[in-house]
Amino acid sequence: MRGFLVLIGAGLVGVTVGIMGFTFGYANGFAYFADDPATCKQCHSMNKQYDAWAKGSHKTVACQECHSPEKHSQPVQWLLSEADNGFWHSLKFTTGAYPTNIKIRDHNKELVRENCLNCHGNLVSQIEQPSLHSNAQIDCLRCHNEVGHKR
Amino acid sequence: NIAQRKAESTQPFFQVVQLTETSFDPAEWGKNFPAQYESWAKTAEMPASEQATPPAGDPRAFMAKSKLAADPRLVTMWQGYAFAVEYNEPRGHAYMLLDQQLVKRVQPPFKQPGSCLNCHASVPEVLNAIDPKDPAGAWATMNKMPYADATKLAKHPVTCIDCHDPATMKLRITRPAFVEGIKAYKATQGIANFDPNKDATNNEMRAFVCAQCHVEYYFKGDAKTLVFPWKNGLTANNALDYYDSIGFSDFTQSLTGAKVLKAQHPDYETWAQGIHAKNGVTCADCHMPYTRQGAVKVSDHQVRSPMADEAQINKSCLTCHHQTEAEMKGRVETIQSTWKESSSKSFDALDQLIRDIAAAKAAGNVNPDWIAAAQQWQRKAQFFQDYTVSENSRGFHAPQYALSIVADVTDAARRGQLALRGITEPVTKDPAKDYTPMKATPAPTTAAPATPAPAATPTPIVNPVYSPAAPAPTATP
Amino acid sequence: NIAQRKAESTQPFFQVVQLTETSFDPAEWGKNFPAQYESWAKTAEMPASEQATPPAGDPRAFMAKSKLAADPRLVTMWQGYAFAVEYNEPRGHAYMLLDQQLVKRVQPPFKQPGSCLNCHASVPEVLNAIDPKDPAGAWATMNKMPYADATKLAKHPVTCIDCHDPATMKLRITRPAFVEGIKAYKATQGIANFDPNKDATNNEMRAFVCAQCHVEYYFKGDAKTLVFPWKNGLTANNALDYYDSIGFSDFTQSLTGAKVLKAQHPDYETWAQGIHAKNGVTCADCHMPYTRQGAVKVSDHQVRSPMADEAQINKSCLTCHHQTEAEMKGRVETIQSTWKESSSKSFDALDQLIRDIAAAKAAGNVNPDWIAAAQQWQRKAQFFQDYTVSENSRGFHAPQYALSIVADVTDAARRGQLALRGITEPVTKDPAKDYTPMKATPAPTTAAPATPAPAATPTPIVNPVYSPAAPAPTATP
Ligand code: HEC
Ligand code: HEC
Ligand code: HEC
Ligand code: HEC
Ligand code: HEC
Ligand code: HEC
Ligand code: HEC
Ligand code: HEC
Ligand code: HEC
Ligand code: HEC
Ligand code: HEC
Ligand code: HEC
Ligand code: HEC
Ligand code: HEC
Ligand SMILES: [Ca+2]
Ligand SMILES: [Ca+2]
Repeated sequence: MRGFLVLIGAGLVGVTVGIMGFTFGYANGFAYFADDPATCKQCHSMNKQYDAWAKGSHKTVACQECHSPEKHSQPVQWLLSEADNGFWHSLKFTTGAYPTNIKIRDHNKELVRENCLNCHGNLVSQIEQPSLHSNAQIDCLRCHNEVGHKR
Repeated sequence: NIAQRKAESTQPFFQVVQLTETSFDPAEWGKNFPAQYESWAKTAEMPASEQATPPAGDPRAFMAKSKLAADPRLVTMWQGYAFAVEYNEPRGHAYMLLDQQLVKRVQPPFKQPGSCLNCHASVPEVLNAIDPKDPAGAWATMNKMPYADATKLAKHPVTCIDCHDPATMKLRITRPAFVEGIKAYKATQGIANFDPNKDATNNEMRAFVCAQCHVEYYFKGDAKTLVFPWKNGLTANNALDYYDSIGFSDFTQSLTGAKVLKAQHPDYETWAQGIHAKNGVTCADCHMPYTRQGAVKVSDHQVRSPMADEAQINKSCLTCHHQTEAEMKGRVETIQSTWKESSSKSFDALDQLIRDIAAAKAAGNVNPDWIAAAQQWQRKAQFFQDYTVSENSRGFHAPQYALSIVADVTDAARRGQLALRGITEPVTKDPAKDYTPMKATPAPTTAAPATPAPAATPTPIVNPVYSPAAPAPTATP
Repeated sequence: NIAQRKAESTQPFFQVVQLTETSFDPAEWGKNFPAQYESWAKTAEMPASEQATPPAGDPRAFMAKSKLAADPRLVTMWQGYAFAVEYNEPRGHAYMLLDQQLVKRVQPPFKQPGSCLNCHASVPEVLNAIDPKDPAGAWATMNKMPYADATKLAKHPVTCIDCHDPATMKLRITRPAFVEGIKAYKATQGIANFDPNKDATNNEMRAFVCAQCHVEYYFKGDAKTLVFPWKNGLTANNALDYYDSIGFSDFTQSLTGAKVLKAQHPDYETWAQGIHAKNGVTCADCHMPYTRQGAVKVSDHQVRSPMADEAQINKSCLTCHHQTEAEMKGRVETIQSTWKESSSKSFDALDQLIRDIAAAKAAGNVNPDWIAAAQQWQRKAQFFQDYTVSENSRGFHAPQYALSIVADVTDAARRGQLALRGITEPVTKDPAKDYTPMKATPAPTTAAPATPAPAATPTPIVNPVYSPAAPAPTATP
């Protein structure tokens, strides 16, 4: 009985890895590791954001500069985030199990917030100052949630 | 799967059949546009929680719930009119023809005209059956026909051909009442001879197609022509002024004898007063949101409540709002419950006015001029209350505006109760100019005088007693 | 130029002086934070169009316009209270102390307590003058002192030290009344022992600092302790329930003898019911928007109307709303004019109730129980009308909610007028259960019967006549 379950378990892992491999490869999951916004656009799911980004105030800023941890200063976080996001995007895309209007996940939103400061840290040094030791205090996105790509 | 997705995105549809002005059967259109056809057909779906059991002998497996049972104050208000007998929640477009044919309001002793079909059937098909050469003439004929005869010519509820041009698939207006109505309304805005099929923007059309039916209306004269009361504008006040100016009333309220109006589903007019309309957000944005079908987006033709479930809220509201589905649901609930609470209070006021007038008539000792004044207030209060409860969003389409109508109901109804007692209260237009404050003597101090002596001449008199010779108060709601 | 920008941005400020809990002079703070100091000082600016000429002998070059002149119905409503004598538009924070010292409401014959200073002066400075060792004791002392004496200890209007911790510059709460109030309110939400200075988020603080003053309040007992009535919640209903439960009233209305309440500037409580609050949009977002100053952005400390001019609308609204300045202005105007029209109607209702009660008392032949019932309704109607006109956004902070209050005013005032005539109308809680419709006989047809015969027993009786033995109607507003 126990052996049987292990067998099933192993089978499931195999199948899962297989699907992962297929979807990740076929759906261009590796594109996620690139810096060129065009690679995001390879999925039609990203068209809306891409089109709006291309017309927006941040068209000189690549998707990854907002949506991934800074590659050079945080290499490990960068890799983990890429793998996580690359995997989920590919899986959801392949299965089609995502809503008409996709929503940013909380931890990815947090990430975007921190990235604002990479570029605009100086500008907001005064307003951040009363809460200098807790970055999360001022939420840029409460006022600027459309900077990347207006809806 | 992905291979299929990639193909879909390049070829959105195949022109399988050639559609014409006599393609009445939606299944034909469905060959070219399967996604739209399938979702259109789904308007026949109905959540179990909204279903009611039909009476014995009714051919329907289930029907919509009774609004009269949910709020019997409607029954009191509509005494003397067919609505007091049956009035239900609306449901999917698939049922519009059937529900109309089976409602008690079209059964004896009630008589209805063919006009009713304008909004409950695929009209091009009916007109074609009457006279394929002369749609205008056929329309006039349909309007005047007894409903029982006219409805035999109808085969479908609203369908593709009612909203789309078969050659170009562009949205189009097929109802003369809307063409006339919107022309009159646009004229109030300084736009002469507006023709929606030529002059409307695509975005306007996304509301106009719905505004052919989801509007307040009346049947004019013996021709029973369907008319929208938009000559003065789209507000409830504008409509009342219009009906007053032509001396129209739908029925005589049998409890009070007042000549009153029936307001029906002013969804479009109410939406037009809200902030969504001001920002170009149309009916289709919320009730027919774009839906991902593989790689393409299509308009969801299963027209229904955007709050139906999480997926629906996501598709409609979250296109523009960066909140969660639960938050959007909460917003709607807050707005609707505020409306519900206030509109229940105003309904009490109207109900109490009606009972008061009935009692006064029964007592027989009340100044007829006072009764006439009270009836005049009832006309306003009842039209406005009906307006707000017949509107289908329970306050959502224009939250602040809906409450201003509710506030007017209470004022009118309570003024009616006072008028019935001989009391006519003024209306202050510009308080800075035409109002004099009443002051106490002596001059006030923080410690208020124990026995204040009111100074100004006390008006009005409390409990005036009826004497036929007394000057009649003017009825000016 | 760029070099200068870079220097400015890497060093946002120079710690020129060391700030402490006794840095009462804002000019000191201004050495570290010149941008904030300069904009703070600009609250003394006032557009010419809003200026009025002070009476002879007044030390001010100009003052704010009279609200009593704009709507004298306020004078009638406040008979018996100091507000009937002078009440003006608010203006910049720079004037708060001076305007309070010069208002007729603090001059003889009126007496006010030191409590008034809580919201019109830099309080840490006053407490320090009373007893630098014991702020809590000093606060109690200040509250009880006669205003004329207490105000001599005040040197500044609200300033840096009132809102900021001098060591960290973090926002902080300095007013005990708010600490108690918010604790009571959070308890209704299941949060025990809430301390804003420890438990509030930064975003909450962006509204809390304002909510120390822009709220409805009363002075409790002989200690004249400043208290916010938030034990049941933040709505107008919650406040009325609170005052009823402790049997509190501010004054006796001298025209009617009713024991009534004064509502003051419930800006925070009203904002809290609106959609902006629900989305975390705070007072500071609209009234202190970020402003670019060289290479850094700072909060505009010239607290004022966001509609002051195009630049201001741009900074506050357009950050979140992607419309034009003109469109945002239009939105505000629509909301405010809808509110204005409806709240004028409810003010008439209240005014007419007051005159009616006064007349009934003068006539001397009206059942005292009916008068008592009418006074009870006046208490509610007057508190709610005062609530909505004392709120400073003219409906904007929560458009639908503000209208629901207005609707309640009319209902209460008109019910009062009926009560004065012996008529008590029921309130329907659940129409599906506790309501029976009134039906006409015979059964209705489309053609309404010419002479309808009301069936149900007519209630209530029209024009009841006073007889001291008659059973008294219960007063249950
Ligand atoms: C393989 C197709 C594909 C590619 C390539 C792709 N995405 Fe996505 N992405 C998706 C799908 C599908 C979703 C919706 C997932 C859901 O709603 O659960 C999504 C969701 C997201 C989200 C919101 C959900 C979250 O995880 O927070 C972000 C942000 C995002 N994508 C950014 C990007 C960026 C940046 C790139 C390029 C580096 C990219 N995507 C490339 C398919 C893709
Ligand atoms: C990789 C650098 C980078 C990142 C990350 C970044 N920005 Fe920017 N941002 C820019 C540049 C470059 C401009 C254009 C500046 C200019 O035109 O002077 C800009 C302009 C802006 C503007 C002004 C234009 C507008 O759209 O109103 C705002 C606001 C802004 N950014 C906010 C943000 C926020 C919020 C984030 C995080 C969500 C962010 N930025 C992330 C580089 C960045
Ligand atoms: C409460 C609303 C609010 C929040 C929160 C906020 N901002 Fe802004 N931001 C503004 C406003 C208002 C302006 C425009 C100021 C002006 O130009 O006068 C602005 C301007 C900017 C600009 C453009 C400056 C320029 O002149 O081009 C950038 C970049 C920016 N903000 C970044 C941020 C970042 C990063 C954060 C988070 C730390 C943030 N903002 C948080 C309201 C906000
Ligand atoms: C300037 C920063 C910035 C850039 C550049 C940017 N984004 Fe975003 N992105 C954001 C922010 C902020 C959000 C969260 C919006 C919200 O609060 O709903 C977001 C959310 C998303 C989402 C979730 C769905 C949505 O629209 O909210 C997707 C998908 C996404 N981004 C994809 C992309 C892609 C693809 C690119 C490049 C073409 C890109 N982003 C470039 C800031 C950025
Ligand atoms: C101007 C368009 C229009 C006309 C004319 C019209 N209706 Fe309707 N009707 C609607 C709309 C829209 C709804 C759905 C919204 C609602 O119920 O408020 C509806 C709903 C209904 C319903 C279902 C809900 C209910 O009221 O019980 C019935 C039955 C009905 N109508 C019968 C009739 C009859 C009978 C006539 C003719 C006397 C008629 N309608 C004329 C537009 C119209
Ligand atoms: C009650 C009105 C109505 C009816 C009935 C209706 N449609 Fe539509 N249809 C619309 C609206 C509104 C749009 C959005 C058009 C736009 O934005 O330009 C639309 C759009 C479409 C489109 C364009 C693509 C898209 O999805 O936006 C197609 C194709 C279509 N409808 C087919 C049909 C077919 C097939 C039927 C019958 C089965 C039908 N429609 C019935 C109102 C209607
Ligand atoms: C030809 C007339 C007509 C047109 C055009 C029309 N409707 Fe309707 N609509 C009705 C009628 C009638 C009903 C009620 C049917 C019933 O209860 O049997 C209804 C019901 C509805 C309902 C309630 C559905 C439910 O499930 O509860 C919604 C929502 C609705 N319509 C929205 C729209 C929108 C949005 C448009 C335009 C895209 C539109 N309607 C066009 C006549 C029409
Ligand atoms: C911004 C979104 C939005 C727009 C725009 C909008 N509606 Fe609605 N509508 C709603 C919501 C939300 C409800 C409440 C649904 C509920 O209570 O389940 C509603 C309710 C309705 C209902 C009753 C539905 C039911 O199931 O009982 C009808 C009919 C309707 N709307 C028609 C219209 C028409 C016609 C227009 C355009 C003139 C329109 N709506 C514009 C969001 C919208
Ligand atoms: C096509 C865009 C769009 C869609 C779809 C949309 N809205 Fe809105 N909504 C707006 C705009 C624009 C405003 C005005 C405020 C603003 O500028 O953000 C607004 C305002 C609101 C408000 C505040 C105003 C009021 O009337 O109280 C509520 C609540 C709201 N929307 C709810 C909804 C709900 C619920 C849905 C879905 C049923 C929805 N909206 C769909 C664009 C949209
Ligand atoms: C809980 C805080 C608070 C207290 C206590 C308070 N005020 Fe005020 N006062 C305000 C606020 C906030 C305003 C500005 C908003 C307004 O005018 O509605 C104001 C405005 C004023 C004004 C200018 C407008 C007007 O009313 O003519 C005067 C004068 C004034 N108060 C006097 C007083 C006096 C006298 C007292 C004591 C009896 C007092 N205040 C107690 C908060 C308070
Ligand atoms: C210490 C009490 C106090 C605090 C704290 C306070 N206010 Fe005031 N506020 C007042 C008083 C008093 C006035 C009226 C002054 C007058 O008319 O002389 C006023 C006036 C105003 C005005 C009218 C200005 C004008 O030009 O017409 C606005 C707007 C305002 N306050 C907003 C705020 C905001 C936003 C905050 C928080 C950031 C705040 N206030 C904090 C007491 C306060
Ligand atoms: C979303 C924007 C917004 C928010 C958030 C907001 N207000 Fe306002 N406020 C306004 C507008 C708009 C007006 C009307 C200004 C006018 O008519 O000139 C106003 C008016 C006022 C006034 C009267 C100003 C005057 O010049 O007479 C005061 C005082 C005030 N608000 C205080 C507050 C306080 C305190 C809060 C937070 C509890 C707050 N406001 C939150 C937008 C806002
Ligand atoms: C009525 C309350 C109030 C007063 C008085 C006040 N502030 Fe502020 N101040 C605020 C608020 C609210 C913020 C925004 C803080 C945040 O979002 O964390 C702020 C922010 C600041 C900041 C942080 C940077 C910025 O601009 O956002 C500084 C520095 C500052 N104030 C200095 C001063 C100085 C100096 C004075 C006196 C001249 C002063 N403040 C008076 C309420 C006030
Ligand atoms: C920090 C963001 C922010 C700022 C600043 C802001 N708003 Fe809003 N506003 C919102 C949000 C969020 C909503 C809710 C609707 C939505 O989700 O779009 C809203 C809704 C509204 C609505 C519709 C709801 C209602 O109460 O009727 C109006 C009108 C409005 N805002 C006007 C203004 C005006 C005027 C200003 C400036 C004085 C302003 N807003 C400033 C975020 C903001
Ligand atoms: Ca009608
Ligand atoms: Ca008070």
